Amino acid sequence: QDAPAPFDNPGDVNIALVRYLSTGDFFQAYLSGVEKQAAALGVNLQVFDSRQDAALQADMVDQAIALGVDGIIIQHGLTESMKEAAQRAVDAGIKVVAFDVNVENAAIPQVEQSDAALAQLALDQAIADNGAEWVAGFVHVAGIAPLDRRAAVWEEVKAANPGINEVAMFGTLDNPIANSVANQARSVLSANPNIQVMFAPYDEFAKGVKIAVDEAGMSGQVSIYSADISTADIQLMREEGSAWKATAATNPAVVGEVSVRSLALLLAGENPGASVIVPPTLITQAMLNELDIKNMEELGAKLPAFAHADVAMAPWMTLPPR
Amino acid sequence: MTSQAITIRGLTKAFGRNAVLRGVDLDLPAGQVTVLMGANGAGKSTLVKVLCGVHAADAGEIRLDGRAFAPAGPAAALRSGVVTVHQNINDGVVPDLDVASNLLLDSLAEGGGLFLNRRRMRAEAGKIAAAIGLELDMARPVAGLSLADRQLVAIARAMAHRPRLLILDEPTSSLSLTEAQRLFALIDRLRGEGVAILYISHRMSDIRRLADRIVSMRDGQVSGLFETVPLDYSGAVRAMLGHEITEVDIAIPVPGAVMLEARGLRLKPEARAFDLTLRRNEVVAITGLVGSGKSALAAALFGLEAPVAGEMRLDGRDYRPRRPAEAVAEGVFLAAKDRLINAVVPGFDIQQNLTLPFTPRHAGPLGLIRRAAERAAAERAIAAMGVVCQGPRDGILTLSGGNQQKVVVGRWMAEASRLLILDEPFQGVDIQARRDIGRRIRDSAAERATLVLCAEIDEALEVADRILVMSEHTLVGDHRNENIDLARLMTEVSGAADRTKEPA
Amino acid sequence: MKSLSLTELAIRYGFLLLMAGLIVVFSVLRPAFLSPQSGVFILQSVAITGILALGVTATLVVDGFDLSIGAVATSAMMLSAYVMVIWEMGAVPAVLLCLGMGALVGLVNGLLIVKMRVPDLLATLGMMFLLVGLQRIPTQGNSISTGMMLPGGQAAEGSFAPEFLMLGRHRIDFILPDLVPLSVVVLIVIALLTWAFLELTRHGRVMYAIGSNAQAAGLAGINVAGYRILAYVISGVMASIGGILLAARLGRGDVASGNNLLLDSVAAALIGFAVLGAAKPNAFGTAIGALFVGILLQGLTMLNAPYYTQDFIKGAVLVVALVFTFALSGRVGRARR
Amino acid sequence: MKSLSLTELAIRYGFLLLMAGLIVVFSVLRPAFLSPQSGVFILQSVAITGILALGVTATLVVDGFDLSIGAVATSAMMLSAYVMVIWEMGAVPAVLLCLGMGALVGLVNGLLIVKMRVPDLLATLGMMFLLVGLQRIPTQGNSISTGMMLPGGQAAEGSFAPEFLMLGRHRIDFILPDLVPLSVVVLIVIALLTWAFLELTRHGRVMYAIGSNAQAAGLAGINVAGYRILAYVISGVMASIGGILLAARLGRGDVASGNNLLLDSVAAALIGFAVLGAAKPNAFGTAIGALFVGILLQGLTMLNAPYYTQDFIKGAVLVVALVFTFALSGRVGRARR
Ligand SMILES: Nc1ncnc2c1ncn2[C@@H]1O[C@H](COP(=O)(O)OP(=O)(O)OP(=O)(O)O)[C@@H](O)[C@H]1O
Ligand SMILES: Nc1ncnc2c1ncn2[C@@H]1O[C@H](COP(=O)(O)OP(=O)(O)OP(=O)(O)O)[C@@H](O)[C@H]1O
Ligand SMILES: [Mg+2]
Ligand SMILES: [Mg+2]
Repeated sequence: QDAPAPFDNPGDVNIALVRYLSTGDFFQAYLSGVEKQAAALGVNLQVFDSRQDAALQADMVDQAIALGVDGIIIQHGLTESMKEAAQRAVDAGIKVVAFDVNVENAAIPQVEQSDAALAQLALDQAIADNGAEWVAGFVHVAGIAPLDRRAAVWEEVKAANPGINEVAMFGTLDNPIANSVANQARSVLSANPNIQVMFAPYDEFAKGVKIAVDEAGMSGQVSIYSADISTADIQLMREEGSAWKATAATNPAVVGEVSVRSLALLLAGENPGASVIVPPTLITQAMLNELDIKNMEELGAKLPAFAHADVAMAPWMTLPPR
Repeated sequence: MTSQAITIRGLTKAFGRNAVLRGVDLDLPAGQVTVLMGANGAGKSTLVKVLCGVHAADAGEIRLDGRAFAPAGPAAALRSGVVTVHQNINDGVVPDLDVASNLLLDSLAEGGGLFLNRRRMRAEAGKIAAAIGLELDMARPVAGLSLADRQLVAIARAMAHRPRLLILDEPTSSLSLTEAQRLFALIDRLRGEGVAILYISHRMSDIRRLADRIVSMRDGQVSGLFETVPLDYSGAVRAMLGHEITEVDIAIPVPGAVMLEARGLRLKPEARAFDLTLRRNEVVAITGLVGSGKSALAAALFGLEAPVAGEMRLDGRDYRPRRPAEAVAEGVFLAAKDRLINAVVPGFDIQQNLTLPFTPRHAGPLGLIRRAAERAAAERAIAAMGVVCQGPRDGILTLSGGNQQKVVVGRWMAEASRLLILDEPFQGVDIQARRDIGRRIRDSAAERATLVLCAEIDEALEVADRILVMSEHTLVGDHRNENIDLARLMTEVSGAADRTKEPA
Repeated sequence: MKSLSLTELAIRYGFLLLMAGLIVVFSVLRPAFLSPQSGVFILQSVAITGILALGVTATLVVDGFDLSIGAVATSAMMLSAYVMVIWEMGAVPAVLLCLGMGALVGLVNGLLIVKMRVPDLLATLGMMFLLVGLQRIPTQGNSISTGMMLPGGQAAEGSFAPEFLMLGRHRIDFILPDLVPLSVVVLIVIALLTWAFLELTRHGRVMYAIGSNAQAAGLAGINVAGYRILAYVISGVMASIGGILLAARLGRGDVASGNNLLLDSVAAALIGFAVLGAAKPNAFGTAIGALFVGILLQGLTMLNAPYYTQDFIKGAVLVVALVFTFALSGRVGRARR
Repeated sequence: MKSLSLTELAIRYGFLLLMAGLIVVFSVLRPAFLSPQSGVFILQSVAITGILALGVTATLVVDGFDLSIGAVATSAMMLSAYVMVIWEMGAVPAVLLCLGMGALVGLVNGLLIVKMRVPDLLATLGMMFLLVGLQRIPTQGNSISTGMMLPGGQAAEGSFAPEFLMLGRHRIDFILPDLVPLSVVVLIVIALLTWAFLELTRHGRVMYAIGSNAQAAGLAGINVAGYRILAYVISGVMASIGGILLAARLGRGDVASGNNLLLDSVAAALIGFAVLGAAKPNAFGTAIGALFVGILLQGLTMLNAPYYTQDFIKGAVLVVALVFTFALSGRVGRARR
């Protein structure tokens, strides 16, 4: 099928990815999704990495404008710093989509992995596994937007289930995060040996908690529920007697692809909608064991919902090869 | 009677339990040079530091021109006209800044305009330097200057101040004769202008040249005042020591076999080559102006810097050290000059300073240090050198300068050597300590060759069997220390100096 | 004027040549690199670290070191947000309070180091941890933005004053309309002031004297304690200016921003040692050092180099440039003497 | 034995008293704090920073500084993972290669500083950036774990050798069965070795001499350059041991920056200055410093204090302890002389 303009001549289409966060498996996988979908469409991609410098990220949008790109994907960032930069891009006639950052602009579709849905899925599973009465530990660092959104769901679930008794809240982003969280979790477990459920809605947190639970010899007693997934996480969840019971995740590579496709729709004059939500998948330990899944690729192959999200699609689009 | 610029009464100062000044009474009249003599550790520098506002006195009073004087800090003392040249040259200059800034350092501190005027600074600094005959590029960093020039920079700055009281704490310790002479002329001029001058020195030649009156100090108290002409120098020495000074009597032994043989040694490309023979059981002194190449010779012998040309043989074998470790392994030891820069390890106690070069000899398997052996060695060295201290575990910096010097010289005499080189071993030590160190050097000299480098001819005469003269990085004279023709020796020393003043 | 040998020339201008070479290479590969926008962008990207680095330079000059600058900057960011969003005050009080906070932290650092004799690295490291914690306590670790929930349950009504935001966002016309952001102007002004202060005034000269030999400086009547405290106050104030600009750019008090400020600005100040063969801390060098890092990262970004190769190349170029300068000059630098 | 005055007692034992006081307070508030498990856990939580801090101490002793340790540790972590997961080799080659890498980095640091005369902060900062980038290049910024996709398209078959994981996870019986993790044993052994090396051997003695007056040490026939290089090699090797333990604990090669490892271990080494009134770098103090931070964080976490109050209290206690030691001792420490 013939692609609409400008994709009839995709070599002339330039898009930019402006990133706030880059270090870590999630962001690397997201980038690879963006790269693969861009390549499949045949467009040129320029990547700007602001290394968690929000001011620089805004400048990079201006830079992309100055370079005359046709479309921009904004990946994470702060509403306050990106809002105006995004508006400037729109004013310059550039199509923009934003991933996981609300730039408060009607012309900019927002691609989301829905943190609320992630947290809800994981907590539903926790309640399914453990009933509605348990002693809980919660891992959280306030001030990080996606974590704050996941924490809001936790508060709702707690309010709805008075049997859930949160005895400890801790968390840190000190690098390496898993190691620092493991240290904290060890302290928490020795102060509260009656904890049954740890809600760690970020896989680096969950890894740390898992290490601490193992070290404390409490794998039989504590269950860990988290969000996000990576190959290393799969290995950890599948370990003999692992306390890590379930995680809810979207495939970051798929989110990357969806971001590019949403931008492509805009460029082709179509409308992906104000909000493009990539639905999360619940991944349980049992599931991984049954299907004998060893890495992200197998996860994608064996859980089709995870490999591809049927959003922001158009018949003329080429998908990355699988 | 001249007017008393400064009167000091009942001054006391203690560091912890160490009572250093114990009721000092002292008058410093205007227009006179008061020489302060005292053994190492008597408290001279401490007195100076109280006067210039570094330390606060514990008790007692100081009056300057009749008014009570208790400076809150060096700046206050300077404003009151009390100007000091400190004993430790590191206290005098700022190495990373240029000469001009160093010469004007105290006026920079004082205030004035906000912005620096480079041209005016250079001109002013040039004038200050010229007053003491210092010819230097004003834009050069002081770090590149020789010790003598640094000393002169500090002196020049003090001299420029039109002081009320000028304190000079061992100012000539690293100056050559000619430079010292220029300093003396300046002191004469200031004396004529009515400045009170407090001059501290261990050098009798300086004292004879300058003193109007002598105050002797012993154990933190004034032990003698000598004002009647002619000044009673031996009385002053007696008062400072508490006893008669021992006379030196050099009995020249029969030298043994040749230990070091240098042929065609050339220390600088443009210098003349020379030969040097040193024998076992022989103490040889090399004298010469500052900058004449004595330390350069030491550097060549100790493997610090390869000579431009020449062959060396040590104990009959070829000797060409590439680094100090090799020299030490061959039994060639060097006690370097300028102890604070080159020898003292400030973080260490006396014992650790004493054993520093020979830690392997006090260490067992795995390099573990044998404490008892180390301590015994340290105690032997302390006794042999007569270091005055509370114990071997005291910090080195709690010692007075002279006692520090004994430690860093003693460090190299604790083990047997083939050739011991002592570069200015008497730097800053009192006359008794000088005799002590000298005697120790001579007494232990039998099994080795000993080379003493000193700019002061007096010191050479007191220690050596043979005195060599160095000029322009080459040897120009050789004298047996017996009825020496001093006049000839002096011409050899200074003759070269007249022809060229070596750039530092 | 003395003529310089080839080695001396290499030492003096090697680093600047390297920088020029980089610019040429990047311009050839990506012509857009040479546009005025790109130049302004580079300046803007280094404005905040550059200002912090100039503050560090002041402490390096007196042979000190300030590890707390990053924390001071983020504290200033949080404080200004708190003042405007939660206390609902204007831009002027926000700026003044931040500057005051920076000066106070600098003063405390200085007093700890000078009066309490705590070694500089220790004192400022402790201060760093302290501030990192302190700045998050009032909001329990949350970022501060308009409409945020207050502990009382109602939403914060205040917002960032427009004049405050201008500090980070307003652009003035220069060559092109709306080209130069105010933050770049602030950087340039501060760099010039710091340079003039350190090189041209007697205070700067005296500070160098203290850094070279504090003992001798004190004996020459210089108020060593006062100047050392001053250096930390300068450093604190500069860091708070950096924090103000950061807040103005972000428009919120963000707890996650500013992680790399410390290391990046220390890097800029230290690279400054190599500029013009100074081998000592100096304001011109620091500014060039910051610019150098900005140029490198901008060029590599334009070449689509991933972030980790950027780190690698930054490190490699740093090492090579430094070896070049210091090995050739044969001088031992004064970083720690 | 001289009897000590009250001030001297306070200086010598003040810090240890403070630590004892903390332990008492935490034990009263949370009795679990006093259990053997809790004690072992504290040791385990500081094992990695403690080992790194001991390495830094070696460089501090020769008056140097090593900013690259955090990056060396994370590089070792990545390298060991690469060796086992991608090259499918065993635990022994992984450990040896990591130790070799650490030694090599230390050697390069040492040569840069000693032979190329690059100031220590600069050289090791450059090395830090370089390693942070380099360690991510082979996997293009991805963490390394079993089953990961290789560029070729197949999954990595290798996995962490069980003997390797034991380093971080195995526990030996002591008082209680399965109580003491190997990493704690490694920490204790390394601390004892470092202490013995620095305090009891002639090599340690000589290194202190170099730190105090390098010129005098050189003129005493000591191979100053050699020992300074040795100090950086020690530091590099220690950092790589830390990285190995980290990899063994995490069971994967994590792309982390290592900045926090750097800051925490520098803090431990610097706190060591205050222990027993040493006022200089020393292995015993460093170990106590690391322990102190561990106790503080363990206790505060048990009390449910959020991370930011932990930072704040860490900083405040640090500052107070240091003021106490240094202000009372009246000695100026040697952090930068
Ligand atoms: N800062 C200090 N702390 C402790 N003790 C000190 C200090 N300064 C000097 N002392 C002690 O005070 C005594 C006097 O020292 P001072 O330097 O005044 O002697 P001095 O007469 O100048 O000797 P020299 O001729 O060797 O210079 C010595 O015992 C010394 O150890
Ligand atoms: N300012 C300086 N900077 C570097 N090296 C110097 C300086 N002054 C002297 N030297 C070197 O030190 C060595 C000895 O110097 P010098 O010629 O002054 O010896 P000296 O006559 O023994 O002097 P002194 O009488 O002061 O001991 C020589 O190698 C010389 O090049
Ligand atoms: Mg003295
Ligand atoms: Mg000499």
